[in-house]
Amino acid sequence: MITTETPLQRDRARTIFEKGARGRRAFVAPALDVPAVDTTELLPARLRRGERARLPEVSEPEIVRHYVGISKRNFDLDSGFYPLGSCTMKHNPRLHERVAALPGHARLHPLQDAERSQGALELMWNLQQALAEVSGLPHVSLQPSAGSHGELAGVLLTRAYHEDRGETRKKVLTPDTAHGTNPATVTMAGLEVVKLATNADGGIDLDDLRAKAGEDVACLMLTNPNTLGLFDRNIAEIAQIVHGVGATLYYDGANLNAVMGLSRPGDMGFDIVHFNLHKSFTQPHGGGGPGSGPIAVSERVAPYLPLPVVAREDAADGGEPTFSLEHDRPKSIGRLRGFHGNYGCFVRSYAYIRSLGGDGLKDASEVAVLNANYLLARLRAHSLPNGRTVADYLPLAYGELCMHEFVLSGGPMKQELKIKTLDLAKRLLDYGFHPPTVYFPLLVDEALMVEPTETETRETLDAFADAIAAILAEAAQNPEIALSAPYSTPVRRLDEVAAAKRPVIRQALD
Amino acid sequence: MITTETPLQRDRARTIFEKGARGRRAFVAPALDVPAVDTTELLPARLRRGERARLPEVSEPEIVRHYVGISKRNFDLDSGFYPLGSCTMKHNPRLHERVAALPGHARLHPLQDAERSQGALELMWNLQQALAEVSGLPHVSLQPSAGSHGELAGVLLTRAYHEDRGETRKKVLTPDTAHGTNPATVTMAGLEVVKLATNADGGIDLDDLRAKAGEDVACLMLTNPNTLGLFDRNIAEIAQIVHGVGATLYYDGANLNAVMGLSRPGDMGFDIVHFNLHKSFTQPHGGGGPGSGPIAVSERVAPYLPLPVVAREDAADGGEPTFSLEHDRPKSIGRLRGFHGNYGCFVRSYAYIRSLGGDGLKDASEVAVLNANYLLARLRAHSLPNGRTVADYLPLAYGELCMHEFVLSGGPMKQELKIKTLDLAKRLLDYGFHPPTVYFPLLVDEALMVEPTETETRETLDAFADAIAAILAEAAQNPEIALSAPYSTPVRRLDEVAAAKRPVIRQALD
Amino acid sequence: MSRYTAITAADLDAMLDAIGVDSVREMFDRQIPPAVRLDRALELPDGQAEQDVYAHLSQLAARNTSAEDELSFLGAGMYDHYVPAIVDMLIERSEFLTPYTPYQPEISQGGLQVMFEYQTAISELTGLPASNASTYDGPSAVAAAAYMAKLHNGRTRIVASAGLHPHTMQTLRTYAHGFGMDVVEVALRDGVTDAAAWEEAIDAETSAAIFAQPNFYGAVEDAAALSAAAKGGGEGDGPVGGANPVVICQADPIALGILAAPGECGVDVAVGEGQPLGNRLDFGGPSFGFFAAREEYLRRMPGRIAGETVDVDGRRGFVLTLQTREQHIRREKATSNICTAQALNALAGVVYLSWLGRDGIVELGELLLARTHYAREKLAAIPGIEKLHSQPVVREFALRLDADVAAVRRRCAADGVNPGVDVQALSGREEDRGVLLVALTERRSRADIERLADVLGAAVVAERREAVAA
Amino acid sequence: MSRYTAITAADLDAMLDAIGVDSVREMFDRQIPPAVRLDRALELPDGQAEQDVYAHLSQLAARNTSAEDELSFLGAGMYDHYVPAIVDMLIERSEFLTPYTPYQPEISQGGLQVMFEYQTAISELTGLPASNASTYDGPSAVAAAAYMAKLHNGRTRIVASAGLHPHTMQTLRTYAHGFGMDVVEVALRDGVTDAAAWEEAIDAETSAAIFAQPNFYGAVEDAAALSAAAKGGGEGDGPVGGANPVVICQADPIALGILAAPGECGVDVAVGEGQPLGNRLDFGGPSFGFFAAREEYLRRMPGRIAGETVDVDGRRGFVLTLQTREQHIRREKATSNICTAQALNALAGVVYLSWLGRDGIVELGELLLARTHYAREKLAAIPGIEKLHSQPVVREFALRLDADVAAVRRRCAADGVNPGVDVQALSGREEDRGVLLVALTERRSRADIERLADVLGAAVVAERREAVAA
Ligand SMILES: Cc1ncc(COP(=O)(O)O)c(C=O)c1O
Ligand SMILES: Cc1ncc(COP(=O)(O)O)c(C=O)c1O
Repeated sequence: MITTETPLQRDRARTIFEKGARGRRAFVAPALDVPAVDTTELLPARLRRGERARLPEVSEPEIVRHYVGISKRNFDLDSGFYPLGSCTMKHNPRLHERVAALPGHARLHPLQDAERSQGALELMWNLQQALAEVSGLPHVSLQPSAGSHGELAGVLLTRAYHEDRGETRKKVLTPDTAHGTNPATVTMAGLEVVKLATNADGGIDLDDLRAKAGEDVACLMLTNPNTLGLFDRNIAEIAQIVHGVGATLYYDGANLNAVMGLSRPGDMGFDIVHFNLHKSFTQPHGGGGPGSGPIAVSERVAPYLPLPVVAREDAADGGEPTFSLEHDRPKSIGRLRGFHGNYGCFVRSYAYIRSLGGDGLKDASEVAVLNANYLLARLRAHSLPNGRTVADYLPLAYGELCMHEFVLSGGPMKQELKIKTLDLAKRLLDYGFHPPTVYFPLLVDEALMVEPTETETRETLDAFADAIAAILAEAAQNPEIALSAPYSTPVRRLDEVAAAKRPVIRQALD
Repeated sequence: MITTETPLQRDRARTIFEKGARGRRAFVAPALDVPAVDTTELLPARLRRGERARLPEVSEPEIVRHYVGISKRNFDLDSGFYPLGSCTMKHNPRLHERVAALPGHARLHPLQDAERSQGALELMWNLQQALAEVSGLPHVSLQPSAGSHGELAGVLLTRAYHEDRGETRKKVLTPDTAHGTNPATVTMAGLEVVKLATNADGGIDLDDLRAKAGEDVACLMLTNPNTLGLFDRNIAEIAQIVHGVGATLYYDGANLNAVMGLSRPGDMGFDIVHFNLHKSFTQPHGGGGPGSGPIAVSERVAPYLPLPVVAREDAADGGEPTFSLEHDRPKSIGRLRGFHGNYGCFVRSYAYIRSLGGDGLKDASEVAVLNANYLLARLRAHSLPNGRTVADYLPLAYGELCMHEFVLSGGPMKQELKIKTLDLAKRLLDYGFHPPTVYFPLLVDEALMVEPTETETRETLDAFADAIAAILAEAAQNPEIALSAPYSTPVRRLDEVAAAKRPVIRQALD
Repeated sequence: MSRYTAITAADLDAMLDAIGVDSVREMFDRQIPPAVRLDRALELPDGQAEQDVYAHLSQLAARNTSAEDELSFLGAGMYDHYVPAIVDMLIERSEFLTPYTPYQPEISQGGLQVMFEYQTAISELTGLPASNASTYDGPSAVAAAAYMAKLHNGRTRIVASAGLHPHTMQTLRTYAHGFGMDVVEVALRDGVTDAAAWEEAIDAETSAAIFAQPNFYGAVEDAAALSAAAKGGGEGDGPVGGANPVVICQADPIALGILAAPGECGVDVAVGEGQPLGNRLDFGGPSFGFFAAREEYLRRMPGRIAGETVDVDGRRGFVLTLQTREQHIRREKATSNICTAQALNALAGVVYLSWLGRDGIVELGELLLARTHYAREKLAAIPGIEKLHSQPVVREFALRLDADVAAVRRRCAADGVNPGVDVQALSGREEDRGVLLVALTERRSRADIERLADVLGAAVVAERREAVAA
Repeated sequence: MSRYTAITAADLDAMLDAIGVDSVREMFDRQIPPAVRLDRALELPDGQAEQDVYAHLSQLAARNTSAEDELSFLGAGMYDHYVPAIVDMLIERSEFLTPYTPYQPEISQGGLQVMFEYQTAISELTGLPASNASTYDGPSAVAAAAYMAKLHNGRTRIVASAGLHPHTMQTLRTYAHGFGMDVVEVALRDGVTDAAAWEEAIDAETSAAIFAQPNFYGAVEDAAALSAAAKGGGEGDGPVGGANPVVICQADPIALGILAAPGECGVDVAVGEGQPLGNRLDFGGPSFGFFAAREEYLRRMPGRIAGETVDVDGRRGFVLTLQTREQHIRREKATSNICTAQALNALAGVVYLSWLGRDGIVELGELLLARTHYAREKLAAIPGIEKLHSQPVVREFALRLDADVAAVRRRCAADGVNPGVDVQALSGREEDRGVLLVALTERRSRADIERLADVLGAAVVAERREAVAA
């Protein structure tokens, strides 16, 4: 057989620092239009760099080719199904990029006077109102930069709330299904994590909760539906217990996409909720950000909200209302970052909310849950050539139905077919799918967490179910296929151990 | 060995018409805000369609995935070297897309009043001036939509010029190296093609010219440098002969990228020139358009220019000049299309001219010619494992040096290595390069026409030369490799004969 | 080093060395005779930094009043439809924006498939089986269709309805003069092509019969009747016993969502301006012309055509097909000289049509019908304004003002409203004096229409008052 | 059917059937207790067509005065640099815009390589070997660096120069309160950190010593001297015999093109606001914070880090590495809680730095130096305006006006000029009364500076006249 591989394809990946040549450039400086001065007088040598930063030296076409080229080594949401559990990889409408790029938004300086940024402030106010309505909690701060930043705000708020009442509560309860950011945040906020067990239904173990809920508890952090994709039916009772001991109830909003317009954290008894605009409200994820993590809170926590908050003042004469940044909240925990939050993300998510309206948000959640349950059902029912079913190898970890996502256990698959969840995930790459989230939540053996989202077609869900079945069937024949997968990707399995042992985290230059 | 091909990859290409489902949609209509009326009264059934047009029924995410997906089945200039001779595939700066998208340009209606489109008219006027300066011909019409449209304008101008003088000249001389659009245009313009021979230097055979240049000749159409990449050193004499018999001299500007700021068609004696803004002036080619083919002409041809032309009127009081569309040219050949030409292309090319300035345009041509000669030299010098050189198999068809492009003959390669130019081209695909233009110009056996352009790096030229050498070396070992290439492309060689025999030119729908 | 180039001083030395010349100058001196060398710098403004070019082009843009800046009812061939964001995103992808015409099909399947899909969409819209992959624009597509008629039947007489857009008529005349055809114009009556005159004008020498749908004044023509009349009602027989002329219809593709498809009406060739389909206004271009015909014309059509085939492994693929029609193969015998066409604009068109979808294009058409009706009645009720005709209209209609149109338009402009096209200024025809052509798209709401009525009404009143005063 | 979904009526029936429920309602009823169901519609405006949302967002944009609309000298942390068109083009590519964090490296080599390249660029700029792949923004990066100091040395005292941006100081205090550290502020003297007070404030209990470069008032700090003082000049010895504090510098990345690299100056951790590097203003975000440190801090750094490795076939590749620092692995023992960061903004940053290049960033710095000098002298020569300090500045400088800053700024705004930031309004500090902070970028030409001088000068004169009159 003739080899189809060419020297080019065998080329090792080269960074932009390994391209170009000394003296090449893309940038052309604007002309020096002021009198030439001896700038070494303006800035003495002592304060100057010795050597120039060895930035790339490349022409503009080289930059374009380089980054277009490596972009093709990414899988992305516009190229295929991305059922990454807990991440809500729903369609990113390009309308949002268009409106965010309008110079009135994109070139607006954050220190522009309020009178001359009324459009931006109104947008933020409208978004605050919308998030309050969706969460059922009246007061919103848009400041946090992402989910975990919202969590930090929330736990600091909780501290401030208790401290203001003269109480020092140190413990924060988190279920063992919690996302890693929850416990990490607690530590960063100077509090202590206490883990709560999960019951047989996949919810909070109420006995464990009762046992641990004491006067030293500051807060319970919860996701509902939780990371198993299950709605905790005991939520009212949980809230009662937590509030009973004077603690606050924190809602990790990563899973809000299951319940928009259907059930509201505020109505469930939560005091604080963070939103991930880059999940439920479709801010594109950008390969790891930007995101935005606004928080909404109840009355009692409101005085401590981080600054600034957008306020609206109605005109006395019935004219146009005016909007301003409120900085004067004496009990505020303070700022969490510069300026007013990730406004560019607000523009996108606000456009989304205006596109869908209340009914559309509800429809989105309904279809998200419908799609998840359909995919779950399709997988379950799928029979394999060896007479078994997918469910035999990949049973649902908890529950019967699910909300917007579900968690399968790869335990039986590992046992019987000798391939792990990781192998299944890697083989899915060859089938053109992004794998689900794997090995999370931790309490499920060989977990596989699948979140299809509402923007996928039935055909795509069917194709994914078929791919899972095909991989299991392959594995039943020959586990080696999955064990050595992937084959068709730009690189194959990478040596992560070596990477961590002797970290090479920048390009060496000579 | 384990197969790495998955069902997905084996999928046949599906059109957008084969996706989606009845009732799916992306479009949401704006609300009906006027009183509902019985629209069948407004538009009687007799005038209405029977059945709806069976357009796709797909969601927005499906559209995005579909077109993003098929876009990846294209090779493009931002992904690699594209030395397609005669096409001037130079870098397309994204600045141009940015400025063309400004609403003041992009949402400007062509019938906006002149007073309220002064920016656009000034831009067009400035572009006319710049093109006049580059070509050395004072009068410009921006109307034609592409090169061949410019040619049509030019030949019609020539006719009008002669007719106005009471002459009916029917013959148009075109060299046998001419691009196909030249003779095709002549026929469309109601004139007759007379072919001119090429001399041993690759230029016009002067004897043949003298023999054919008579009073019945309307025009000589020429490219200079011509499609062999050679500058016809006899141009002054050619002009003299042509003008001597009262004919016009037409310059096909497709190769202008070789001579900007270095030599001007007007100074060579040409009467009419068309520009390909989508070549020398980097309007992106869009996979086959849009382009723009302005023409510049000498005084004697100016009265016949197509309409409209932008005119400038200086303010009497030294204020801002005003610009207008001049429609009143009684001798004009008339319109060639709607409105004022491809303004969006003017914006891009004008931005390019402003970025480079006169010196930059000259530099561009200098580097274009430098790159071409370097690549030619590199190829020539390349020795192969079998002791031969690339030049043995792929000799330069004519000349020693070249202008911005050069034409090799694959004749010896075909003879000795048993692979044709087509095979070499197809094998280049596996090496990640777009092949040169092949089998043109027609007078070169197994022609290979290479135009690197000025925006390529030396490294890229070297890599291309290496690839050509590698393919010849492979072929010397085993011609089958090239004969069956490509291997790594989304599809392999396609059956063009079957396609033409029983044309399937649209998706069948049921 | 010029902008966008990459040759460093070290590169230059090495390259000159390899070439065997001492300088760039020498490289040129050895090729271009001194007499035709330009020995001065080009007189052009100096090159500028990217930011400065951006600033300059922004300033120029700011001196235009675009549809973003005023309430505009301009139409007459190009319309301010909303272009969905996905169109921009897709046409800006390098993979679509930057390739050449797909000469190497193995690495151009994306572009070729787009053409194939585009052809399918146009075929559906027009009801004709054979679409090319685009021509330059609407008017030149009409001219190209006339040329095809000549190639088809060898005759030279073109009968054209006066309902054609003036630019179409002018373009047709320019081209026709070139390839030796004559254009005979048939007047309108009650706003549509005069059926009797049409039938009479079309004789055995007639090569092509051309009308617009809706016509330039917004009126929906009876396409079936015009076709039938052109063909003398017979099968294959022209009106006076000769062979049929080629019946050509220039159509608004948005209107085709609800109007009888040309192919259903006996039309042979349907062409038109593609701009309304997801293309920007761009001060008039680039957009695209669509071109579809009956099967029998396939091998005489101009332009690129993508066709389906298979590769050596049996995989489905697409190629440029029927290239023997084209200039690069047939040269002076080609059916057209077109080479670079409007591929990217056609991509925008098919993405837009996919976005609208089978039902959406009908909903859009119905919305336009209703709003246009509302606007037409509202405006015609204003004293000093009347309908030019009462024919059905889809999205554009002509009014006759009892006032100077230019002056009225200036008054409206001062109020931020552009009420439409001054027809006489465009057509130059005396009988168009006082005619205003008002176009709607889905972007013009009821509130916008009401504002138009207020502003236009006031302007007409003021102009008439002034005229009386003067 | 909601927007962007694809479930037709037929799909729905089949899907409910497969699930085994009769309705969507039932699917929810079986999972959510009635008590916590929302039994009314959300009170939000109705959903709208794409064009209407576009119109609404455009109207909001039109009510903002952006740097496109006025001559703006606003800075104070975010700057109106020109963002080259290739940045937008690249960050808008689906392949970069829409993926999640690269959890599956085999299909995420693009994003991972970008991180690796970004880390290299930041490392070069800061002169420090270990960069992460981004944090949220400048101020929170400072807070994160303080937390890292605490994890590193266990101490809780932070000494911070008053030259930090007020938002940085406030953010630091918020975070510090959380993780139990105290912030001691060191005042400025002659516009820069008071060296004596700095040295004195830093004691053996000091965990971190933090300053800004240039500082909030535009002055270039003597970074080497501040670092040396913090470290007591000794090798590994703190000022009063204890271990060294972690010296943290918050730097303007554009200024780093010409300023001594923090790593060369003895700084341990360099952080800063990345917005000036190819990111839009966006009313303050999203942008990114950069974070680089000496090798010894590598395993305590927050955020993602990409590392180089090989695949099973020996091919070079990149992965997220040192993940045992992170929350998803270490949970409550993680070195930070950060998860989603600012990958796309960091991409813009590295593309921008590649565009500037090794020489370009220096040329840019020199241009800014010259223009800033020109502007500073020109403005300071106006009666009623003086320099706040005479320290070297790079691209921003503080003036003291003998007039009410807010009133002066309003007057300038009426003339289309925004002369800079009202420092007291931002900092709330009494001593900042009268202080105006003027920032330049390469977009502000000499002509712009002259216009500023005219307008600001006139405004100050007018205000003083009015104040005298009153
Ligand atoms: C359940 C849950 N909580 C919190 C987070 C953290 O959100 P972010 O990445 O926006 O910081 C995530 C993100 O993956 C999550 O899935
Ligand atoms: C030499 C030459 N002449 C004319 C043309 C026709 O130009 P266009 O494609 O713009 O019609 C071309 C395009 O390939 C060409 O190379």
